[in-house]
Amino acid sequence: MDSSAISPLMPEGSASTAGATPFLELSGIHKRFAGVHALRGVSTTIEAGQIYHLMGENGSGKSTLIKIISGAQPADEGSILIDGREVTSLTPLGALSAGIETVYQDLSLLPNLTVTENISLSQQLVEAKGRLSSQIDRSRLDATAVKALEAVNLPTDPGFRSLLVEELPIATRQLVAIARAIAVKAKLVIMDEPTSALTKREVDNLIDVVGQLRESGVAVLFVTHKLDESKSIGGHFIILRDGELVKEGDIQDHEKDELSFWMTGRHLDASRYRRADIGAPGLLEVKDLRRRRDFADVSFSLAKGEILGIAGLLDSGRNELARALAGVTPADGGEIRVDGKAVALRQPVDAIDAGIGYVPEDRLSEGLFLEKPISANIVVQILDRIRNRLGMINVGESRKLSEAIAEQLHIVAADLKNPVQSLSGGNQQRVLIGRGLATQPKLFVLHGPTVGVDVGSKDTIFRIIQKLAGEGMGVIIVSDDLPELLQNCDRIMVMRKGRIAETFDAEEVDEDMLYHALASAEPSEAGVAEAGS
Amino acid sequence: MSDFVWTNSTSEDQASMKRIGRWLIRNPPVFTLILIVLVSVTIGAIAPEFWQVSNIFDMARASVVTGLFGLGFLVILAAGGIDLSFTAIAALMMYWITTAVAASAPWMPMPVILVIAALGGTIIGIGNGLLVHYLRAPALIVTIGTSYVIRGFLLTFIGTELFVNIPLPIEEFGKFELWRVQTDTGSIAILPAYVLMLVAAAVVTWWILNRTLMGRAIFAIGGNTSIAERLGYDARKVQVFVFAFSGFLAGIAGMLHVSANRIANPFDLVGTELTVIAAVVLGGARITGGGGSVLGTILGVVLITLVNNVLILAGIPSTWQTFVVGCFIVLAGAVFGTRKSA
Amino acid sequence: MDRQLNFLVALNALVLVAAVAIAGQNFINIYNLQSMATQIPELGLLAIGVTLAMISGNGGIDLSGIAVANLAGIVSALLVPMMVSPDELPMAYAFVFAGVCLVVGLACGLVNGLLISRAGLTPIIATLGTSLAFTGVSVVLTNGSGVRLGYIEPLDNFIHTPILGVPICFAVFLGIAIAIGASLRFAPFGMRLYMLGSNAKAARFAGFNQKRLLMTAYTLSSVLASVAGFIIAARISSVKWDYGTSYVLIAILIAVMAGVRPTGGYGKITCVVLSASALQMLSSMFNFLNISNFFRDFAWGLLLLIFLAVSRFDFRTLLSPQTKPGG
Amino acid sequence: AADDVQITTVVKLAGETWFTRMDEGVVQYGEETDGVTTNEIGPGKADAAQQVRLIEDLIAKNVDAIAVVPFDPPMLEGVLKRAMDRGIKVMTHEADNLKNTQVDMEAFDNAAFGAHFNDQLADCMGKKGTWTSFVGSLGSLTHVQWADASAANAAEKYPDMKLVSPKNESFNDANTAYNKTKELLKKYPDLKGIQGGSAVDPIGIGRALEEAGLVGKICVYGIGMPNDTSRYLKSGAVTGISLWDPKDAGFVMNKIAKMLIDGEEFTDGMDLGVPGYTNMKLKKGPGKGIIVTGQAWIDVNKDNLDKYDF
Ligand SMILES: Nc1ncnc2c1ncn2[C@@H]1O[C@H](COP(=O)(O)OP(=O)(O)OP(=O)(O)O)[C@@H](O)[C@H]1O
Ligand SMILES: Nc1ncnc2c1ncn2[C@@H]1O[C@H](COP(=O)(O)OP(=O)(O)OP(=O)(O)O)[C@@H](O)[C@H]1O
Ligand SMILES: [Mg+2]
Ligand SMILES: [Mg+2]
Repeated sequence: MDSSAISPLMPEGSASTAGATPFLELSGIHKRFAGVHALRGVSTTIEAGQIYHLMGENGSGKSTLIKIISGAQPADEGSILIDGREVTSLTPLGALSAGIETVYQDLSLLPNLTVTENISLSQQLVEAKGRLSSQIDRSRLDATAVKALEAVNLPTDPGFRSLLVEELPIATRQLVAIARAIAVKAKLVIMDEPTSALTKREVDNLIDVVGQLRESGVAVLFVTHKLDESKSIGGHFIILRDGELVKEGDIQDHEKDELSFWMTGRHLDASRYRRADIGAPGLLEVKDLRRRRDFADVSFSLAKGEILGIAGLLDSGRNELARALAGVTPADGGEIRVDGKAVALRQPVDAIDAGIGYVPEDRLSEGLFLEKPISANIVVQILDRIRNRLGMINVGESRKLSEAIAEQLHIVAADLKNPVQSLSGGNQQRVLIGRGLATQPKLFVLHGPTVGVDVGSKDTIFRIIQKLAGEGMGVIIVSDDLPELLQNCDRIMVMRKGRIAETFDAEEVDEDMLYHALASAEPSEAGVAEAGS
Repeated sequence: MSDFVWTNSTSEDQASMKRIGRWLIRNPPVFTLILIVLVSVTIGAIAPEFWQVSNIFDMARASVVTGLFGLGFLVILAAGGIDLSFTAIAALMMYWITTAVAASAPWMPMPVILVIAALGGTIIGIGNGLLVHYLRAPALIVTIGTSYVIRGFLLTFIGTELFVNIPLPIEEFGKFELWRVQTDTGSIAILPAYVLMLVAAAVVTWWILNRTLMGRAIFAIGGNTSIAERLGYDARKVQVFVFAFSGFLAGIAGMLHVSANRIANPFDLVGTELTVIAAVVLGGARITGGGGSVLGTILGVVLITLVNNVLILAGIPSTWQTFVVGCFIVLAGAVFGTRKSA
Repeated sequence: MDRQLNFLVALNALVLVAAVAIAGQNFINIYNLQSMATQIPELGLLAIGVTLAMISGNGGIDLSGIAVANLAGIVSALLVPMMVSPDELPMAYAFVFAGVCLVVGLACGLVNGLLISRAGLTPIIATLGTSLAFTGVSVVLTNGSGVRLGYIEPLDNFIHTPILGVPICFAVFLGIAIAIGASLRFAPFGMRLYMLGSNAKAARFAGFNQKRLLMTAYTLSSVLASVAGFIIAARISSVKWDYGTSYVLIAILIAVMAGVRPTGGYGKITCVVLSASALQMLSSMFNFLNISNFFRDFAWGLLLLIFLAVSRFDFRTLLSPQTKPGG
Repeated sequence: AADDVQITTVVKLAGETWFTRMDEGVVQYGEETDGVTTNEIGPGKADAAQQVRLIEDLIAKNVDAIAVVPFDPPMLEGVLKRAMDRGIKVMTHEADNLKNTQVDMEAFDNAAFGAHFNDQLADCMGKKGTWTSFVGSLGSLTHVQWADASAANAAEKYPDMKLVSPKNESFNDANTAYNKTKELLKKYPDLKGIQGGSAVDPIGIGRALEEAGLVGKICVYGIGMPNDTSRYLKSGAVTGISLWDPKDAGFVMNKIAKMLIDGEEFTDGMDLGVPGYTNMKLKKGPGKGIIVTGQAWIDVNKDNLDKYDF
């Protein structure tokens, strides 16, 4: 993305508002939870037609701040001014009617309602001031939806509009959520990590739409961990650290390492970690692996101590391939050999038995048992190995093991008996890696290992990956975070349309080349549907 | 942009299969209707008396109370809750009001009595809703609690005896005829006017669910409470409303029960909850909340009434009744089983 | 979450003291204690079944317990006399009776388990349906009447002859409760079940055999119900399809009072046993005081609501000031 | 007083009209008799399990005597045996198949009562036509005995009476009786007579006939409570009811229990001092106990209805 495409400085639109009162003014916002002082006097302003990036480490208070702005949680102290007027006790409805639309990570869509209803109901709810006894204006509902859908380049026919949101793919839902923001004529659209579930191309489309929003005078506030993306979008940054606003400014004026220094308070090395030290080949041999409608003709191999990256767009089959290697959604055909031995991965436990560890993509829903103890989360896959003669879990061994893992992975926790939800995102991710590690795998499939993890934690996780590879483990990283792949891998495979399109030596490729390879239309248009069947 | 467009990339055949499948899933009453037709045709073939007008009238009459309960339960279910207390509310209203009216105001006209019963039911319903909201416990558990309390209150403090001295207006209301047919055997078949109450309740429920913001809010809360709250829907209002509405209908159902039966038995009604739940589920409502329709519920009620009322006609020993209903529920569960594979 | 345990222990003690104070010494004479002990197992077993279903999550519940118990008793009562004569070989009769009960429980449990784990039915629907279906089978088999077993000494001894002061059936119940409690707490099965209940998707990704876990939980629940069926048959020496129609709700009440989380992932058998005993003592106390059964229902409901309300507040500070938050 | 002997009467279902009336007799006996405290309890739901539990607790409480009207007699065998083992006196009512009881009291001979129904019905129907019978449930022993005796009586004396669909279960619920009657009318349009089983059956049957415009065209007899059934008796939808007064039964039950406590002897033809129970027939029961039978039935119809206020 060329940063000049969307200029951070508003030539005309902002001129009218620049001198006037800003849309939103926060001053001295404090928020405390039991034992945590999540926000410590945050003050900032949001102006119409501007783009903002709210950044900070896990637990720095980003989500809390946007919850306060959107009325989901009250602030303990401080004042909020909207259009120059102070608002006391902001409710979700109040925020909405003031023109603040928030797209949380789950997109805040109602799965069992139709596209039309999801887009247009909010508008009527706001107009009715939340009075539920009001009647719905059906025809206006449709008209609003059509206009909003047009604006985000989605189909407008009744067939599409009457689909339930739960029937839509994730990228489409994202656009529906934005369409809703358009429908309520939002003045500020907040998006909490909107791109973590999207691929590059979908992100580009999103950015397009956001650009249009901004041009029509809407302010956009992103919460994000992706510095590169933020830089390519442009705009202002707001950095939180430990609940304090440490820095704000124009994102183009500062380098990435500067930004991450403000976030973490330390300097991080962004150069390539990898000291290629590849061992014996043939740890993993994959041949002609296929899964109907998802991928086909996938063949590759992995050596001991090698780190292989798999990149691809969301519909490229990379996620399905990763899950097939983990036995979660098994392949239909082809061959997988580990250490020369053919293995059939029909369910996750087969993969574990074959020595394949897996860290799922979505740690909250697919990975962690949030209210269960950290230690239980770590040993949960090896329960059969730590049984005593009575068939019961050996408590002592379980504790020893999880303590060892926590130490090895620098998991910072007061007590391993605490529920895993008491940890920050980065630590939670390390618990997941630790769980995989506990199975003593020969190779590790890391599926989006640093999604939603801040730069500081990312660094720690990268070091862990390198160390594991150094000890002879094979690692596969499936990710759409290209810098992450470039920083860590020996080879990078790019998937397109369910096939492996190209394979690069990581030393000889850069981000641009990878982007190009991802988005290219070649080669086979033949589609996987028939190839797989 | 084409990647963001919802496309159906499967072949023609699969597409149409998928469409039919999705259509069925989105229109569960069709399945209920099929079952009704199947049962009717089978029984009609075995016992031609089935098609008598009087039988149809009897079915309609027998559907009223279950239907009112079912509509109330549907609305609660759509909002993601479950209610086990509606029969207790109905029994309390029925018995309390009937005995009180008989004792002190036997002249009171039925519309007034109905309004009082509906109000009483609504008040208890509001209590239910507030408890469910503020105790933050599953509605199933809370309403088990309130049903014990309500019923215990009725039987401890109001009375336990069969009451037959029904005030005239109540009795007259139940006798009011909509339609009378003379059968060839010399007996008469009457369609009582109170079946219109069910029709009216169905229309009102449909209107609320589909034409008001409350209706959408109910489905929103039932689909995902925390998201709906974030979007500005007031979960407390919705919860209080659905329980109040269910109580409202239960109060009316209780009075209709007395009116139709001309006796007030405080032990009546309680125990029919599972039948009502079965009816609503057979009508295709999602037991997990956020789905369901008025039409489906009415069809479900008809199906249950059918099974409960025609076994003697078909020459099936009534001992089979429970078994048949159980199997239907399992079948419905399997057909509508929308439990997402985790 | 040990406060649940503290609370229940306190509740038991409170009820006991209150009962002795109001109803007199007779309440704690050995006969009444034994009598209460013989009454706990049937409801206790059903409540443990409900607990297992609830722990497994995803709206887990088992409404079919008493239906399974009655069916097990009825099938045995009809079948076993054809195989073994109760007069000539009473001991063999008792064992075959128990065996047939368990087999029926197992079969019913497999039906429930299959419907829920394989056919993907919501537990509440599946068990509502099967509970009617099982009851229906019972009705059809007996034509709606009760079946009398007559006096069979080993069966009667099983319920009423105490060993070291403890009725055998209660000892068996405790044994079962301990075994299940231990396997929930210490065996991989239990840990997996809790995990499944707290996040089903993560459980699948972590390689649990979800279907087998659900299958096991629901089958176990029905097998426990069939044990309850055996105890019922032995206790009242007859069986009938509509015995204990009120048990469905009471079993849920016991589980909820025990702090079992209806949304899954949490529940302790110790608490379930204590909750069952508290309810039993309360119920006996009311009977001692000639308090009407209707008032008892009223009190039950109120108790449940009060308990739900109380559990909304943090009692840790009151009960055990030292307990660390989150511990 | 505290050292009174305690007699507790356990009924099928607390609060039901029938048993509320019985309670009057129970209370009256306690008040009239020195040294005796009486009370009546019953489960809140018609559920054998709860009745068993109530008796368990009475045993623990160690009352002196228990008088039971079993919901389902065989279900109580075990618990009543235990009561007797503990030295508690046990008497029952409406349970002449129960083994574990010392005395079972029947208000009258059930077979004769059933035959009496049938004779009345035959009279009304002109000794011919289709008829049917109800029972509370197939488990209710006396109901089944009446229905069977009545059928036997008809088979013997009235060859032109045709019994169809015998022993329909009303589950002691007037509405079920109502619905079943309507179904029966559809199935058997030529129905001429109906015999009720449980005390609420005539109410349901009467309403069904009123609605179908068949009042006076079909004869209805059964047991019932005068007040509950009065309107249908007056309208003619129910031809007549027969019953025994639960109040007297309650009184007599407690009197028998007291006799057991005092170790008095039961003799054939003894007089219990209540009309209808003045010449008790005595016979051996199925177990070790005895069955004592009175002649306490009364027939109520439109004409003598005013004499009974309960
Ligand atoms: N509801 C809550 N109760 C208690 N503590 C909370 C709650 N919500 C947030 N916190 C705490 O407040 C702090 C700020 O959390 P917040 O969610 O705002 O961080 P964040 O910047 O969004 O982190 P991430 O990058 O992981 O999204 C953290 O320490 C967190 O543990
Ligand atoms: N109710 C809560 N009680 C305690 N801590 C909480 C609560 N809600 C959130 N937190 C903590 O706040 C932090 C941020 O939570 P949040 O919900 O924002 O997830 P997240 O870290 O942002 O995940 P992601 O980075 O993937 O978006 C986490 O450390 C989490 O444990
Ligand atoms: Mg956050
Ligand atoms: Mg976040």
